[in-house]
Amino acid sequence: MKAGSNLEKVFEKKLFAVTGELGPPKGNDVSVVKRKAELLKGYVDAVNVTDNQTAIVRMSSIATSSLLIQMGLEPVMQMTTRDRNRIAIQSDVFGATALGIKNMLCLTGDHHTFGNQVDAKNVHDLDSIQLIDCVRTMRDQGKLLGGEEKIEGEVKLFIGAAENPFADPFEFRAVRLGKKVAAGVNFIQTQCIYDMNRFKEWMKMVRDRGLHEKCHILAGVTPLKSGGMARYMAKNVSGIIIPDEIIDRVVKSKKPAEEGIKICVEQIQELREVEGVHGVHIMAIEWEQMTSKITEMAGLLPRPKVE
Amino acid sequence: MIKAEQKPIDEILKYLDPYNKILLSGCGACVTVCQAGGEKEVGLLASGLRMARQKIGKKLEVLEATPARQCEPEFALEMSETIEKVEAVLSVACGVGVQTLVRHFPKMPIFPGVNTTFLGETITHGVWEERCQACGNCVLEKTGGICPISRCAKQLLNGPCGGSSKGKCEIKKEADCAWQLIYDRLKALNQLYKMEEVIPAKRWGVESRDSGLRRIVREDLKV
Amino acid sequence: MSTFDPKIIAFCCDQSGYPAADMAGTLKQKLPKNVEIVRVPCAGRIETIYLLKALEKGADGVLVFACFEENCQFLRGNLRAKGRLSYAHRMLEKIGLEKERIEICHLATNSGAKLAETLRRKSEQLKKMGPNPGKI
Amino acid sequence: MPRIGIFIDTLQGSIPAPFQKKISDYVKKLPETAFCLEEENLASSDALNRMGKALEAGGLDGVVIIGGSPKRYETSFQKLRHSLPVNPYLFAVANIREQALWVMADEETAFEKAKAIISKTINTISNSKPIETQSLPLKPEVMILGGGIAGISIAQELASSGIHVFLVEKEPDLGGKALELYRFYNRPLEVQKWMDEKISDVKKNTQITLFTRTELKSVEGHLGRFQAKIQGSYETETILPVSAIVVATGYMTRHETQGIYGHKRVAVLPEMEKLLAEATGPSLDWEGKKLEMVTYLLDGVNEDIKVDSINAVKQALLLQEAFECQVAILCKDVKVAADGMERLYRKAREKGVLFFKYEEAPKLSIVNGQIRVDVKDTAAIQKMDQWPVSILSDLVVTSEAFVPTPETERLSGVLKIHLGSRGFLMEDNPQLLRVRSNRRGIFVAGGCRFPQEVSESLIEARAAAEEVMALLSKGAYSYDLAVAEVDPKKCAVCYTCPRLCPHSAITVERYGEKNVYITSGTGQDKWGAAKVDPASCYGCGICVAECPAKAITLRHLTDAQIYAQMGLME
Repeated sequence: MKAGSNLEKVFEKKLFAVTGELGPPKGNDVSVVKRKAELLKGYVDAVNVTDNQTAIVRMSSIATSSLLIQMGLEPVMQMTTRDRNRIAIQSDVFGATALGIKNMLCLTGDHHTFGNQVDAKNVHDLDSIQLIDCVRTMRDQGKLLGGEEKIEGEVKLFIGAAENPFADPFEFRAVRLGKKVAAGVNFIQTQCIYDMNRFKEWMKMVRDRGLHEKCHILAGVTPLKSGGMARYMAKNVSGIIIPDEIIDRVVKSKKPAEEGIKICVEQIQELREVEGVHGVHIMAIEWEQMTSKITEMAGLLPRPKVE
Repeated sequence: MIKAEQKPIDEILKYLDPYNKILLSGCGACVTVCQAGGEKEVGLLASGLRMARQKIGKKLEVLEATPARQCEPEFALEMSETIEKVEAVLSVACGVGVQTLVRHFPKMPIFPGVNTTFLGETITHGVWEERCQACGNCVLEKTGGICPISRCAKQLLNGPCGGSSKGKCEIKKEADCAWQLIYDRLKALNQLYKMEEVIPAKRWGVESRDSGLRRIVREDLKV
Repeated sequence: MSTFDPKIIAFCCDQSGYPAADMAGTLKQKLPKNVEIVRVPCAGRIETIYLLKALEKGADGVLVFACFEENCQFLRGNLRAKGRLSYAHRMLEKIGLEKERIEICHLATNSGAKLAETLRRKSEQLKKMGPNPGKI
Repeated sequence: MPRIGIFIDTLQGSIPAPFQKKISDYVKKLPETAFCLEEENLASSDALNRMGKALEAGGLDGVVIIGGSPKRYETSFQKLRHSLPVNPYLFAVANIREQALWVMADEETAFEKAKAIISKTINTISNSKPIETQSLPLKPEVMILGGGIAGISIAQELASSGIHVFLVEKEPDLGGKALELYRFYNRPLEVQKWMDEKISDVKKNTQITLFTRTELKSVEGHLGRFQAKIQGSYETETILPVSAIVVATGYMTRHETQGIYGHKRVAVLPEMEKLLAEATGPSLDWEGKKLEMVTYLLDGVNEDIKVDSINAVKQALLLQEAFECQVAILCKDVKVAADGMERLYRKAREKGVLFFKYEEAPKLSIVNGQIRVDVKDTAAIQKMDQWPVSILSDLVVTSEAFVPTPETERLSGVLKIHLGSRGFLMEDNPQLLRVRSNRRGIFVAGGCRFPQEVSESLIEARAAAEEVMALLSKGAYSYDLAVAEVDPKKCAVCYTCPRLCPHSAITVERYGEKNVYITSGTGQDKWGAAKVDPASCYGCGICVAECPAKAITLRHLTDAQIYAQMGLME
């Protein structure tokens, strides 16, 4: 056991894990966190708390994660290297673990020019792989990055990262996952999957390198709300590929939202069969209420109690 | 070489508002090559400034000079006599040139006329692109000769990120993804193994300008 | 009525503008009085600074008579001139002068009437605009 | 105070006497005026003689002619340049006829305008300097790239006029595209026999040095002293010092083999050419079947189908007349632009060749081993006839696409000559200077310019040979130094001018210790700077205007002269 988190235990028991996602409020309104937490509670093993996603200023992921613990959910605290240098990162890791956070997802983060603070200076002192290495060093060696001094206390974290099989160069994507594994990642979650063929091709490369045995892979899924959203994502979001037949299904459907959920459930069922996939990460962006329905329809309920 | 772009003339006019006689100084080196502050641009800007001030009834006298390299003390000092005749200096040299004048003419107001933009390369005539950020510890050996510090929007040392799509960067669609370029080149050189190694965190604080003023001292050369 | 007679500097490419000016003469076309014809081997010879100096030193408008695009004796002289005009236009806009004071007109050797007409039109336009406030 | 000699040309009365009198009175009062003479027609040879005499006294800083357009005088001055005692660049013309007398509202204004023009012209000429003439020796040595029909013909012509030719061919043997041709459309010769004779003549000719399996690697220098480095097989490198270069590297063809175009009953024009050349019997066989119906399908691949039309009509006539074959030619527009083609086309129609004109691409399909061609004929008189006509053919003959050789682009880089939009080499001026490239001393001829038929290439070859001979015959190239000049001390070596010079007359050279131009790096060089080759410069002034360091001047049209013309003296 690295950290003894619920998520880690689910993986250890070789159970099919389910994680959800919660976007903190664009302010300090705790009721928002509460409402979203209620929608997820009992349907997932852990909840990702985003770190100023798409570079839009929100309640900090540490604070939100801490609130979730109080509400009885297990957070996966996301942390980007966009806004913090190594001093802030390591300090925040101390703080987060002190507050009982046990899972951490290491990200580079969306570029700041996508968000609402375009005039900011981005930091990128470390990149995501160096962040993984940094946290692993803190946990396993009890030292700071590049330092000799012993840390006071223990940093227990189950370290995660993201990987995107749909970005280019495709043939390098599994290699890059290998770098994350080498840096010490314990689990990864993928960008949302629509192009099943490409994902399976990537998983084959991952298996060929034996990476599925060195880290747990959560397949990312996002239900499509509408034809417009499908088209927009396919066209404008780099690193997301949505095959035309999926867009068509949503566009042509009389009830696009229901169709989107249906597609999502089918995807989960298909992903479950892929060797090396140990769980799904459901990113129902501002649509958290659907998580219960999706998990139920996909036969993922009830979530196991692990000790 | 250093690349620069002329500042908008309306911004320059604001700096020069209190003065009636100035020297407009160009530089014969980098800014000449990137057509931002050579003798030709000095002439054009001077003419524009005179007309702009004439229009508002506040005549501005503009002397023109273009030393070979404004960042050398000797060249700067050669302008002493001219500078004595004016109330302020507008320099269209890079930020280095401006400060050379500042160092040698402590009582003279000296203003920048260009934005020093980057260290770059000429792509074709009239198109320049950033290639180096003078980070102080060159990583080009590891990255197949393509600099992720200056060419990756996130300065990744272990790229590409998930925003690399069809060879382009998600931040600026017209820009190539630096890490795609690195990948292609290492592949062509049969050195892809270099991309499999985790490049450790960079020592920004010691090597780059984050450590404060950088200085090169060559004891063997000092006089 | 004001007696303002705008001064125009007309750069004429020797491959098109200048022969066109000759043709305008042969056709006895009437030209505004205050036009200075400047003969250049190619519009590519016309430096940006000439356009600005013309205005700075007293002209109210500048016309560049160049060959049609893709028809330059020197392949790209007229295109370079066009680029320089766009620089000058940006400058004029920023300093609050009308960019219409500088204009390029593409024509052929036999466009005498067009040249004369363009000059007359420019002169009228400048009369309406009034004297160039940037001239020193 | 400059002393200016002034001539008033009344242009045979087109400047009326009273006006001329006023001008004359005005001029005589000007302090610069050394003398003022009047002529009725200054362009006449008598007048020019008198002018010459008047100028012999000397002591003048310039001459101003008051009269009509300078264009009127310049040709005569150029002719007389060596006999006139004043440098031709010290002449300036005050065009008071076209710019004042004829275009001003009334005589009074015209007089005011004329005075202004005269004073401006005197100012301009006061700022002028004499321009020297230089002479560049030209040895009768020329390199021709490409040993196809154009290259061979140029080589023969030049050799026969005493010019030594280095003929460089990439392939093992000469001949090029013409080797695929068996018959001319317009003369009774057999192409191959004729080619054999030409090739053997070239090989025997002592004035021609032949390099086969050889490529051009690099070229240094300019007109009169090109240093061309060529590389043969076995990596042997030779440097050829030549005065001029002719590029005649031809074009190449490519044909579609996808889908039905790969079918054995679809051929291309050269295949039919060969079949016809080798035919013996009264009929022709193709893939084991007698050819009874042959359809030519032109257009679709080439924008210009002149060459295709010539070959198709030529072949069709032969098939129809000698091989009991019915022929149909399908095209959007048949091109009969070549010499004698109109006659050939009419003859083909008379002999029963069918022509179909289409807009919509004909459809091809396979029916019982034959090719069915469905075409909507838009030329048919009755609209009803636009319904597709189906032609069951034993063979469909199509055109090949004419494309530039892959060498063309490389050569344009090595030789610094321009490529046109379609990738062929570009001439300097399509109307006037057809075989000249943008660089002085480099000529382009034949299929490397655009796809062409043999007879057309022969005309081009003749034109190119004549141009080269005209250039080299005098043994020297004489030119005015009315060119751009770089001040190497101001040059920032930014490469603006070499990039923008339309004639590739500027290179960055190394200057030795005393700014002496030396040809290439010796390790002793002091600094690099742009250098204009004066013999290659056309004096357009683009580089002068672009130079960010203001390091370039146009010797015969300086800033001062321009400002004088603008009426703004600095």
